[in-house]
Order: sequence, then structure tokens, then C-alpha cells
Amino acid sequence: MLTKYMQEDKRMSAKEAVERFVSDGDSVVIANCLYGTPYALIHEIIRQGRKGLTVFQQGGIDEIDQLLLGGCVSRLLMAYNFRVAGERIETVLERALRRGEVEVEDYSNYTLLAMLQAGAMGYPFLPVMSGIRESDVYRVETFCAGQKFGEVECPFTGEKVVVVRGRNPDVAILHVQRADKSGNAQLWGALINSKWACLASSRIIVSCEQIVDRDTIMRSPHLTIVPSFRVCAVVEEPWGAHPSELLGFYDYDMIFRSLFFMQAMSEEGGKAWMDEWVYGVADRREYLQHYADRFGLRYLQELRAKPYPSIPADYGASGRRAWDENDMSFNFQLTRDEFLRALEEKGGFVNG
Amino acid sequence: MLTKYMQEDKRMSAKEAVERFVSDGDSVVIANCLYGTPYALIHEIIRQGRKGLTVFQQGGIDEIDQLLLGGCVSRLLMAYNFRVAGERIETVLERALRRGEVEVEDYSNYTLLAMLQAGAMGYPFLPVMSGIRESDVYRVETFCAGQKFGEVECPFTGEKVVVVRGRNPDVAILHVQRADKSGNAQLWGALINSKWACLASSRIIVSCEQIVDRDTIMRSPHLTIVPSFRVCAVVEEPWGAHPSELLGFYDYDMIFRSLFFMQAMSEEGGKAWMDEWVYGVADRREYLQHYADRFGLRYLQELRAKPYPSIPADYGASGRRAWDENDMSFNFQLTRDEFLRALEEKGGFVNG
Amino acid sequence: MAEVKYTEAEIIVANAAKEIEDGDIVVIGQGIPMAAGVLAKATHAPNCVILTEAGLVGIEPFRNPLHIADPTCTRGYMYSCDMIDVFATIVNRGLVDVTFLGVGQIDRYGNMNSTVFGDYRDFRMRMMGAGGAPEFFGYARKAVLTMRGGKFVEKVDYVSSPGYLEGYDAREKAGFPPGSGPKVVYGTRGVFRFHPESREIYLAGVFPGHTVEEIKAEVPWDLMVAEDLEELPPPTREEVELIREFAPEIAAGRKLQLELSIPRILNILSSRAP
Amino acid sequence: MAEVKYTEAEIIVANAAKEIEDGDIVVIGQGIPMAAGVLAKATHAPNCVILTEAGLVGIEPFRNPLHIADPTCTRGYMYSCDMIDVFATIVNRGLVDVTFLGVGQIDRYGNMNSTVFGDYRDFRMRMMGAGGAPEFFGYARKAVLTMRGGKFVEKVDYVSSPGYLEGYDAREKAGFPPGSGPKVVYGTRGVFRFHPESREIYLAGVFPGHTVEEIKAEVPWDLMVAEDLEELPPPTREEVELIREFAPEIAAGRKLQLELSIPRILNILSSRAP
Repeated sequence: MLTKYMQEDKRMSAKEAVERFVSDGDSVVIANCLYGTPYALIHEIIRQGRKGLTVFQQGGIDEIDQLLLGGCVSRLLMAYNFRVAGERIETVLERALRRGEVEVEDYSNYTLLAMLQAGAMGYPFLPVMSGIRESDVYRVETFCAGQKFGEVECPFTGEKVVVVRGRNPDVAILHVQRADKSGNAQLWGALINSKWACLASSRIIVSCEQIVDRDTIMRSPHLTIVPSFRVCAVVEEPWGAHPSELLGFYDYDMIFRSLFFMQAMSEEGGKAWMDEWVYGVADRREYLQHYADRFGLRYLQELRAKPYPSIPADYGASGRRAWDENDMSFNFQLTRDEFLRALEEKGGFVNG
Repeated sequence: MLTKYMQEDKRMSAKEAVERFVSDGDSVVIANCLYGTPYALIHEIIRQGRKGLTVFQQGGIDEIDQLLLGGCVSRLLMAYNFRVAGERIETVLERALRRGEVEVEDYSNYTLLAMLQAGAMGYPFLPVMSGIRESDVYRVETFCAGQKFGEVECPFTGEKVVVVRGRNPDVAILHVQRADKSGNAQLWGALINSKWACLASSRIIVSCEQIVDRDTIMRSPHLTIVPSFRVCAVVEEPWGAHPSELLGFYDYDMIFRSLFFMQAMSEEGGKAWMDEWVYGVADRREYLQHYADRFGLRYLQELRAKPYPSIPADYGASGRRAWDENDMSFNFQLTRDEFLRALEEKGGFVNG
Repeated sequence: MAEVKYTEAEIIVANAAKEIEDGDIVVIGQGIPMAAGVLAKATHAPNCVILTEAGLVGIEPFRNPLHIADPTCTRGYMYSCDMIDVFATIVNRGLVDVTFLGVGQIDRYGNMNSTVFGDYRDFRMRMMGAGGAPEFFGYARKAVLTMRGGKFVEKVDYVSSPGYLEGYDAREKAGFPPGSGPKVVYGTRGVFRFHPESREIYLAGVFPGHTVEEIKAEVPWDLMVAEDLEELPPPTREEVELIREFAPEIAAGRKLQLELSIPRILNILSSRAP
Repeated sequence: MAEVKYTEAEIIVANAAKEIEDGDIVVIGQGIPMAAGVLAKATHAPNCVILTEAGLVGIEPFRNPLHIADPTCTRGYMYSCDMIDVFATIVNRGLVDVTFLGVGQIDRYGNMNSTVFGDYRDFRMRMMGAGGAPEFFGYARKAVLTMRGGKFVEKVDYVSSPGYLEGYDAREKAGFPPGSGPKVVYGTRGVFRFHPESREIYLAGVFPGHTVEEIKAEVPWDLMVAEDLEELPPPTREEVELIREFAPEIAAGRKLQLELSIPRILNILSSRAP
């Protein structure tokens, strides 16, 4: 059975959140895909030297490479991982695979996420589009052998339907625009896998650009992607998704990403990048400071978002209370005293 | 295969929408449950005398009673229908059942909606919580006999899982706060069944309090519950959900509902109500006019919502174009002319 | 200080509210259950999360909701999802601590009927239907039942929501989550619980002014009675004031509520626009 | 008027854009496909709906998106859903008219590999992975392929996205929607289509300045060539201007793009904060 997290205040540092809620050998899902990637949390996991993680990776740019360079990952369930260079340049993933440091199980975007949706819904399996059966995604198995896909006969139509197994990672890490201190997390923009990745997992660590008051959440409940009682830690981390982008805050930092791609083409370069940008800083604040020291803050400022607020939803109602300002009931058209007298007269009180 | 509806302007009257898109014998789902009930569309269906409908009803207050009084419904897949009176008063549904005018198949809220979710997702079935197997909801069947529930063995865990069949109603009727003229429909508040009921259906008729410009939709895409290409008709219908409630517009009208409940306790009373409020008016405008004539507009005004806007989501980004106001590329740091020259010099043109 | 006067509904609400612990996740319906939830949140359980199957999660109603999808009586809520989300990602994941349900018919093993009285086809009365009850009742950690107008019967005419089935370990054998099931029934005269082994319902307490005999007379079998029968406390002044503030209709009870509101309704309905 | 000069990418984008009809629902990825979609919407298909598997539906990018989840280059979009919604409620329901995909390896029956070159375990190169391709390719009404750097092979090393399988009616027999499958491949020198019966790929047209022989030399089997081989039109001035306005990086092509942006990158990286 899932643990609920009911504390009113779950604010803590990334360091504390990872110390308390991510262990060696855990299965971890990165609950933003391409957009809003939780780099602050990922770098903290690397800094703390977590080992033997099984990672569910929907679509990655460079975060998996960084986790591999950190030696954190032993198994990857993966649909897509960006490759910047051609065949002659060996990627970080290729090096790790050739050395036997990591195993990969290939999925399509949809079948990977369907496993998490099934897990989130508490179902042992969910149907997927059965055409996948004709692909090597279906036929070629590694560490999920025998559990990768299944088939059931539909009791209504008789058709053979491919299904995937429900999966429940130990930890989801998510970055969002805003959250309250108890963990109601609000995300907008590309929602890709966030809902299902989080809700499938046993523990959810949320980092956010801003901690907001509870009223902000209560007044825009349609933006909440994960409710507080599922969240174990809230980390306020401005620029927490840099160098990826987040609507309302910043664009992606293509130049900075290029730096990683260029360095990671060689083993030594990749290590140097990690030493400089992950191990060489204590936390995200130092990372930003280092960025400012090295390139000047203006390159970050250039990425800054200009405001473009959504058109609000009006949650208004009459706001009528049971008793109005004259202590009159709208439904009964009685004052409170008259109401109590009526209860008395009509025998409403059992101990009257 | 589903029909797409790509016309840019789908505005029409409720009369035209029902004439064109609802036929005798159709299966229909009411895509708001308890909240925001599309009464204007329901009354129009009754006025046009549709017959032999199969209705999916999640949770009804009086709308099913009204459809039954109109003689529209021959089959009901139903989870809940409000009953105001005790055993001594025969309800509209009881009368219709005893006369054999309608058949009911009982579901739970969840299993009914799971069928629509399966249909919306294009799956032949979906798992449900298997405990339903121990209930008469599972065991007692009427017109869905043999297709009501099924069971499959999970290929991963071996457990026997109860499943429901995917269902695709012919028509969904939905009321929302706002929509654009091409049908992007935005709803907030209790979302209950709206998404799955609509997306499962072949045709979706949307009524809304307000037609808004496209920009309002584009700036708040998280509120869109149904995208335009699924919607076949958009009906602007202020107070279109009266006497139910809709956030940002009005509270429920308990007094008016009481009128129906009281009248519907007798067969003649129910008929009189229908004559007065459905058949006796040509459309929703006349209905509102009749309300004002009969009770005074002030009772409607008392239901009016006071504004309580949500806290916006900031969809801002840097807004940077490929070329800035000086015709300079941010990524290349070249002007357009320099860029074209570079293409030329570096042999970028194949017909150069 | 004079003893506070209270209604039949108020003593049920006040006692049922105590079934909620602070930090509980509570799935709730309209009427007495909602009043109990709001009372608990206003008193001993400020951190409980109240949700309805309509997808309204973390609501804080300032007025009695007319139904489970009524968001006009909150000033916001923390998470807006839909009915499938509630059932699959919350109920099915075992996150619901307490569910409240009203009773139509109930048998000695807590099996409930809210669908039909009499034969399914040749019925005596159609109730509202199963609604959310089968899954809430099936998968919440604790189900709290309230019963006003409901009936104890030897055998329910239709099993809308399975309780302990034939008793003993039948419920667990059928695959329901261990420990789930009905725990307590609040009637108008007393409170009932379920025997830990046989899962047969027994009378666990009586409300002030009522007797075991009265209650046994309403049960068509020889009802077990606890040896250490408790006398349930009347509501406190604070409790009745909170209930009446928020939900005078609930406090009054259905019959009185109708009686009190009909003059206003008739007044409006007979009025003519000026 | 002088003939407009165009790049390798621009003639592909301009021709591929014509595969989109007005009113189409188009699932699209980054790069050439996105440029084609935006070009189509800006010219002959103003009412097409562009969406990505990230749940961004009805986007109107004003700049070339870096990836499919990049909403920084739109000013809003009409419907925000998630990846499951896109695949299940849109793709699986048969609503996608056109999907664009880039080719890694492709065989004569349009089976595609975007996962691995060489043996799966003892690989030569790992590509990006299957991503959204298997289901888009499987369930869209029409798949349009673009190929720059991709290869024709007798047998793909790994079937990421099944095309016509072994040809003829194998695809339909396997249960894919009737009429679905790859329809056209835009290479850098010509365009390929699939024989209506055998489903074998054939050369349907050449780009100006290229020959059938050049193209046949890149295909490891005796490529069929259409009798009525078309010569594909160069892009118009309006088309290249639109492409360069929106996506100069795409216009330049990957190699030149790198070459042109590296000076700026190095400049920044070697700079020190003041």
C-alpha cells in the first residue's frame, strides 16, 4: 500500500530530499520529458553517488548521459535518447553499454508511458496499440524478458490485444513552475509523462521555481499535476530545470547544452564537464554562481521569459453562506433564532 | 473511423445542432454529471421528439426523468439517478420501467465511465477494480447481457481481472463555460465524466455560456476539455445549464428544481411541467423569458456568480524569433544577408 | 450550563465525525457524510483531505454542498481531476482512509443495497443506484455507514456494495484489500460494529434516550449486543453550532428541512413577476 | 526574375509540405518535418492542426522548436493534453492524417530502424530509439518519411517501426488500419513511393540536377523506377523565404548549422565574465 505524505510543510533542500528519499538500487522515473527536466535533482543524485538505479526514461536529451557519467544507472527502460553526433563519435551511452555498465530495454514512447499509467491506476496491465507486436521493440528483450509485453484475448471481441505490465517506480523526480509547501505541484506547458510518471511512483520529489501560498493553488486547482498527499519533498530551486526550458521562467540554453555535447564526445571531456558542473558545485546556487562567474549572468538573462499570463478561469459562485449577514437563511427564509424555534416547535430536538 | 470536424465556424442554434446531429435510435451520453448539465440541449432533444435513444447516464438529478417524460429513451446505462421522494411516491423512472417503456442496465459510477474511457482511448476493453465481481452490478444483467463485464487473466501476474467493454456513443452533449467558434471547449469545476464521455463519442455537441475569441483559448490551453476537431456543433446558450450550476456563471436553482420534483410526483404534474417549460417554449431564450415572466428575473439574479478568477499560469517565454528586430540571428550571430552569403560561400545552395 | 439540545442528525454527524483522524483522506458524499467531514476538519482533523468522486480534491466547503459535484460552496480546492482519476489513482491505490456511505438496505454481514427494493425486475422501489459505493466500499480502508430511513434485512434484495459477503474471511478471499470493509454503522438510535471474526454486525452503543430493545425490534434477526455497550456522547455545543452554521438543512433532517423550505418555495412559485 | 537559390533541406521541406492538405491533423517532430508543417500552414493548409506527442495540440510555432516538447516557440496552443492522450485518444482513434518521420535505415518494404545499427547487443551505433515512431507509423493514415543521412538496406538491423512487413497485404493481415503505412520518402536527390500491390518502394521522382543512376547507386538492390518519373519542382521564392524566416537552422542543414553556430558558441565559452 502507498505511503501518504500528510505533513503540512515538506520544504527541504535538494540535498536533504535525495538523502532521505533516493536509495541505491531504487527505480527512478524522470517525470519531465524534454521540457522542464529536473536537472537540480538529477545533479544532486549524481553528487550523492547513488548506484544501481533502474531509470525509466521517456525521452532524454543529456540527462541520461550525465547519470551514466556519474555511474548511477545500471538499467534503463528507454524510448528515446537524443544523439547529437554521427556514427564516428561514440556516445556516453554507447561507452557505458560496451563496458557492460548499463543494460537497456527499448520501448516506444507510448508503451513505456502506458506501463506507468497502468501502475498509476493500480492496474496489473493496460492494453496498448497492438501494432507494436510487429516490431523488434516487442520481439527483442533484455532484462525485462518475459515481462516486457503480454497478450490477452478480449472477452468481448475475441481479438488478441497486446498489453504492458503496470510499473511502480520507487521514486519520481519532477520539476514544476510552482508548488505550495505541502507539495501541491502545478505544471503547465508540455505535460508529456509528468502525471503518470509521478502518480505511478511510491515517492515523489518535487522541485519548483517558486513556493507559493496555498491560496494560489486553491484558486487554480486545474493546474495541479500532483496533489500534496503524494509528495514527500518540496525543493524550491530557481532555474532548477536549466538548461532545459520552463514556460513563464526561461527558454532552453542551447549554448550551454552544446558545451556538454562537445565535451561529452570524449571520455575525459565528459568527466571534466561533470567535475566542473556537478561535482565542483555544492548545489544549484553554486552552479548558477559558477555560470555567472564563467560566462557572465547576461547569458542567463537572455533566456528569461517575458510574461504572457493565461486567461483566468472564473471560479466564482454566488458565495452565499447558509446564513447571510442578517443571520437569515436563504433556503428557509428564517433567522437563526426563528430556525431554532421551529426546530423546537416541530419536535426536531431529540432531547427537547 | 471517426469523422473529424474541421470547419472554422461551427456556431449554430440548439435546434439546428440537434436536427443535424441527433437521430432516433442514437446512443447519447450526457457529458456533464450533476454539474453544468446541458439542459438547453436536453430540452431541444425532447422538443424535437427523438425516440429510442440509448442513454449513458453517470449521475442524474432530473434530466433523465425529463427525457423519459418526453418519451425519448428506450435504454439506460445508469449508475445513479437522484430520487427525491420515499417509497410511496412513484418516480418517473419507476413508471416508465413498469410500463416497459425503458430498460435499465445498472453500473457503478466507475465501471460506467471506464467503458467510455476505453472507448475514448480506442481500446476494446479496460480493467476495472475487480471487487465489483461480488456485487449484483456484475451478476444481474439486462440488455447488456453477455457484454456487461468480462474477465481476463493478467499475463504477468496470473490474476483474474474484471474488464469492461469499450463503448462509443453516437453523440455526446456537453455544456461548458466558454468555447471558440470552431469548438475548442473549456470547462472548469467538477470534471467528472466530461473528457471521457466526449472523447468516446462520434459526435460532440457543445453548448457554452460564451463564445470567446480564439486567442482566449490559445492562451489557456490547459482548460480545453475537447479540441475543436472533435466537435461538430457549437451553441452559444447563456444559462444553458440552468437549473444546475456552473462556476463563474451561476449557482444551482434549488427552488426551480423543487418545482419539477413536486410536479413530477404525479403523471399529470410531470406532463404539465413539460408542457410549460419544454414544449411551451421554442428555445432557451423563451424559457428564460418565461422564467422572468413567471417569477421575476430577480430569482435568477440571486443565483449569479461573483467573480473569483483563477491565478493565471504564465505561458511566457523569451519570445525570441529566429531573426531579431535588427534582422540578426541569435543562434548564428549573423544578419540575414550575412547568413545568405555564408550559405552561398559554404556551398549550401544546391543550385548555386 | 444547560444541556445542549440536538437533533437526530446532529448526534449522528458529531459521532461520525470522530471516525476521521487527522491526516485522513476522506471520500465523501452529500448530506450527513459531508457535514461529518466538514465538522471533523473544523475541529480535530484540520489536515484531513476531503474529496468527492467528481474530481474535487481537497475541498473546504463553506456551505452544505447539494451534491458531490457542487463546487459553488468552496473557495477553490487543491486538485481538479476527474472521476476516473479518483477511482483509479486514489481509491484503487489504497489511499482512501475513510469513506462515508448512506444505507438503503443492509444485512448482517454489511452487504448493502442502494439499487432496488424487491425483485430486480418486478421491483417495489428503485433507489438511486450503486453510484460510487461499490468501489469506495470495496477499496477504502474504513467504511463508515450512516442510516436514517435505511433497513436491516436478512438478505438484501440486490447487492450494490459487497460488505463481508457470507462473513468470516469471505471478503478477503474474494480479493478485497485486507482490512477493508464496513467498520461501523450509525443509526438514529445507536451504533453498530462488526465482530472481528464472524464479521456479523452487533450493537456496540446506544444514543442517549434509546434502549437496546427499541433497536433490536428494528432488526429482523436476533441482533448480537456488545457486553460493554457504550453510551454515545451527545454532541457538544461547539459541534452543534458548527453543524448549524454550515448545514442547517442537515441539522434539521430531511423531513423538517422540507417542511421549513416549502413555505418559501410555494411563496416564490405562486408569486407573479411584477 | 532569377531562379531562386535553395538548399538541400529547402527542396525537401517545400515538397514535403505539399503532403499536408488543408484540414489535416498532422503529428510532427522537430527539424524538417516541423518546418514542412509550418510551411504548409502558412501557405496552402491554414486549417491543418499540428500536434506533437508531448501533448501540444494546435501549436503555431513562430520559431523552429528545438524538440517536440518545446512550447517556448508558440504563443499558446489550443489544447494541452499528455502523451497518453495523444496516442490513445487521437492516434489510436484514427484521427491522424499525416505523420512525418525521419529515416535511419529503411528496407524495400518501408520497414524502419531508428534504434540500432549492427547487432542489437554488439552494435555499431545506437540511434535515438523508437520514440513515438512505431505508433505514428502504425496508425496514421499517411506516413511521410524524410531521409538525410539515412540508408536503404536489404534488411533493417532492428525493426523500430513496421512498414509493409514482407510486402503485399502483410501489413493489413497484421492488423494495422487499412490504408495506413508509409506513402512517400523524400531523400536528398529524389522521392520514393510504394507500389500499390507489392508495396515495394520505387523511385517516383528526382530533384532538379540529380539522376536516376546516382540514386540507384545508393540502393543495395535493383530499385524499381517509375515509368512516368516526375521531376520535382524547386521551391518557390515565397517558400524559401518562409522557411528561412521561421527556421534558418533547418534551411542551412545540420552540417552548415553547426559550422555557423560554432563561432558564437566558442566565443561565449571562451569568454570570461567581466
